[in-house]
Amino acid sequence: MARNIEAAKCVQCGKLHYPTHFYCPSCKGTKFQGVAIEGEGTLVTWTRSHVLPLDYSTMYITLGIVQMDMGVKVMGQLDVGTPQTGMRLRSRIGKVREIQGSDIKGLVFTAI
Amino acid sequence: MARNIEAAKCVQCGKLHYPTHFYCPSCKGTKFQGVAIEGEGTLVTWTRSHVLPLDYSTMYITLGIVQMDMGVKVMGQLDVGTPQTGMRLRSRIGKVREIQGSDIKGLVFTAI
Amino acid sequence: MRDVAIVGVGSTQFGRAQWSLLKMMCEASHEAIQDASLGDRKIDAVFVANMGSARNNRMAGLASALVDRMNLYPAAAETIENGPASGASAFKMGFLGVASGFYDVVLVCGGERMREVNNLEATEFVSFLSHRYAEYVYGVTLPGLAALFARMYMERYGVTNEHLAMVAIKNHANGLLNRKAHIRDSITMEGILTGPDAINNNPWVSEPLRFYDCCPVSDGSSALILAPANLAKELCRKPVRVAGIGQGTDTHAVHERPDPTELTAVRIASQKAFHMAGLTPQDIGVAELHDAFTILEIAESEEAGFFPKGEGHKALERGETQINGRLPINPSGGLKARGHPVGNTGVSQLVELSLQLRGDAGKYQVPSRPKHGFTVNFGGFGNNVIATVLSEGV
Amino acid sequence: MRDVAIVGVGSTQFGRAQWSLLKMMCEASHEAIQDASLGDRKIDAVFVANMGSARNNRMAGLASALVDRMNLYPAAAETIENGPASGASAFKMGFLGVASGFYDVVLVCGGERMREVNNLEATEFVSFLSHRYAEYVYGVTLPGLAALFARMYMERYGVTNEHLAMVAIKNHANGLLNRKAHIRDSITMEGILTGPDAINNNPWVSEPLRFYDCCPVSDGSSALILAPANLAKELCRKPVRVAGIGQGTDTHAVHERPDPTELTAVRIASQKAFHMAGLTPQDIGVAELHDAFTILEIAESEEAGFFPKGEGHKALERGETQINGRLPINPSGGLKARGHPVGNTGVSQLVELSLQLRGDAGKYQVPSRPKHGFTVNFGGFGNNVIATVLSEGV
Ligand SMILES: [Zn+2]
Ligand SMILES: [Zn+2]
Repeated sequence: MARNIEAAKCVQCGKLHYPTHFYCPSCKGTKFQGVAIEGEGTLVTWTRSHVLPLDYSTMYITLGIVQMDMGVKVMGQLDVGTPQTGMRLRSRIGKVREIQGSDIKGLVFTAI
Repeated sequence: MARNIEAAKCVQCGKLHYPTHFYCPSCKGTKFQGVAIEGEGTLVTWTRSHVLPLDYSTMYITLGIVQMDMGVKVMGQLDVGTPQTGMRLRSRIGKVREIQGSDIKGLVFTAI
Repeated sequence: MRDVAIVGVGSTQFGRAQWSLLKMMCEASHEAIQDASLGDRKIDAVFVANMGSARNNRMAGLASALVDRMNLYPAAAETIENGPASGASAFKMGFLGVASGFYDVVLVCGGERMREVNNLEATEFVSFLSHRYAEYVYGVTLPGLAALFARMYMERYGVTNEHLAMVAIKNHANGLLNRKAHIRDSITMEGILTGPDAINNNPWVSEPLRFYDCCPVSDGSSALILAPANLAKELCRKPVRVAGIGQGTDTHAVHERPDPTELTAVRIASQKAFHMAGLTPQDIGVAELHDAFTILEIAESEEAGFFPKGEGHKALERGETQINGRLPINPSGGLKARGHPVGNTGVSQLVELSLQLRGDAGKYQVPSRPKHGFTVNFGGFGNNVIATVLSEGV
Repeated sequence: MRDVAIVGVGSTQFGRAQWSLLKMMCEASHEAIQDASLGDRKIDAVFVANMGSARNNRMAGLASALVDRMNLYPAAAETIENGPASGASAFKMGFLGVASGFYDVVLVCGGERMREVNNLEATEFVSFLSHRYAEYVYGVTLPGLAALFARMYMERYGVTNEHLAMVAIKNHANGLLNRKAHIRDSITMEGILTGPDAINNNPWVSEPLRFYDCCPVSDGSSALILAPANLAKELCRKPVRVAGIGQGTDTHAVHERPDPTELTAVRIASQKAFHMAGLTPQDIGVAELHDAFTILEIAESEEAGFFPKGEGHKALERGETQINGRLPINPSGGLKARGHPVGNTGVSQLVELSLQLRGDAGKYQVPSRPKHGFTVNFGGFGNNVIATVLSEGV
């Protein structure tokens, strides 16, 4: 079972943010609770990238920004044939990259 | 036959310098003639280095600064068993390093 | 603060370097020094802009190396990195040095030699600018971030691939007039978008962006000399005053911006620069914007205040940003055609603007001889932006 | 120019980082912000000192990333690299920003996480500071350059390996009192030089330098807040004034110096700093010198003007540089024991000096409570050096 990707919830004011900040964007608090980024969301924008960093051997990767129902926007890889802005997606944790021989896990989205 | 290592001689004022500068250190001229660094010289200081950059597989390298009779001071590798400050040396061009699979040539000194 | 002026400018040919990074930087600096007719006056400090020397050229302490190569000891030497906005950052530092009275004569030199590594390594290196664990690990590159931005922008404001191509065609036409430009190719709408060979001539990089929507990977160096205004009149027939500098930062991860189609840092930087200059966008007669991607020229022209939000592409359609239009943008060819030696670009934009304000831009001189010019130098994907206003005379 | 003061300082533990580079930098910055009691006052600009993030941590635009991580938008953000003197360079930039009136409150933060790569790669990376084709290609490292320098120095001035060991022993003893120091080991002359196990405890690195003549490879971050003097009194009970900053450069290749035992850039930087401060070496009560190698502490103490050339080792013998001596040098442990996170070191020296002048250095407080302190931050192998004089109060 892969480790979750987490947003940070301010212990002081409840504001949720992602990625991590040292100070809460709302109240400057410095204590946070991890909240798993999971569930469903809506595709905000996407791209199919044909020019890739060194570590990939595929022809392209599909990337998107997703507004999660749980409250934060995230970048993730899309496992979707024909993406369309506004489509509904579900997240899972999967391998998104290999860096110096290690698998990196991250958010991968499929169509609902 | 390996390419020479060259000092620069100012066309305008004759000042010899090494390594290269864009402006002559004496007269600010910008035209230079190459002068081969070769022949004999005197050891100014030396070290035996036991902690080496990635590209070396030897246990240590011996490095020195040499005052050449032809007029410039240079750094070079010493092919000398027991170096001593003030000793006389003769230069040749040899392999001094391997960078990403290519041999780099430079000044190597032996005792006279 | 003292008034500060640009009293000399220089630049190498852009493209694939024939020389080492340092030698390129010497050539550009020498040209700027000659242009300023410094005579025996000493340079007090050197500010170098560079992004990749430690990774791509096995060199650190680049500014110290430049001082050595040019025998400028004991001049102070500093190397500044702000990704693609390194150039404007180094320029700002030089400005602060002179404005404060700490230094009199300052050399600002940008240099980048990306093509010492291959294209894949260059792309990977530039992607180090993205957010380490919220973006980079997903394999996003700068063209990828630009593509995510472009799709949103196009869908919201009705910008089409034709509009993007119009930016490229305009800037390549300008680049043809600039003998130092990296790319000197005339391109047509048919050739890159509507014709039968378009997809071969102009393949996808990161959809919806194609090859001609992205700037090339260039080597190159530019340099300029700064001096206090009172000294500038002595050193230079046509000094150019640094009227305003503004800077803004934004979230690192593009997706974290409340509205990711807004380039807040561009807006803040521009407003600050105009405020300092005591000018408005209407006063500007020429602009060099950061068109690393065609969409950025359009978006920046709006955030800077030249056109209402969502209407930059209409001004483009009307030809207002052409070299003989109301507000010529990127008469030098921009990053698209002049080239984008990453860390150098900001310096090169200011060199180009100085030439325009002096009337020395030759074949690509804006015919109106503008009195005030404007630049945007865009760091990261818009998370650190510097805008500058230059004015003719001191 | 406005007078500028340090109004807050902070620092992480030095050694092997438990956190990412950015998180370390947040910790140090947060401590400095708390120390300054800024309240709701905004930070206008962030100047970051770092040498290796692009190579060792796959990150560019580090200052922008720090602004993001700490939610300091739209603060300006700049990253400055000057090798081992990056810290003092970033500090100088922050100083110019405040002195000019362009910024009011500035955060200067140094951070380095070298130990994300192995020791060989770290050594190789630091050797990028040497001259590309006259030094680097021969396989010389920074310890190698220091060794070439040390042999000449020792032969000319009668400095012995015992003298070098005395520097190490003194600074390790000081480091034992500093809970944030990287190395907290008591060492003895017998253990590292004269005893039967000395060659095992203290092997050759680059003859005549041994393991304990060289500083460790450290991770760590330090930060400080700058403000104009008038504001400083509001923000801080014990502000420290930036009295003088001087910088000098020298030939890149060590062998090209007419007399390679002279550290001309240290001499010039020190003279300029004293001149600006209106003080002399006799006014200084505490110094943090750049002892990346033991020989450098001795040589810098002479070039800075504290002792005649060739007599620094005699002052050391007499105990004058001990924490309770006439001129305590490196009471914090110096680079030798406190550690040397390369790009951060200059900031950390200024943080230590501030603590001394405020009387806040705790167990390693210099008992005389000096009014004026001095630092040397040594870039490359002495080709770009910054000296700073700080004074108690504003
Ligand atoms: Zn909160
Ligand atoms: Zn000459």
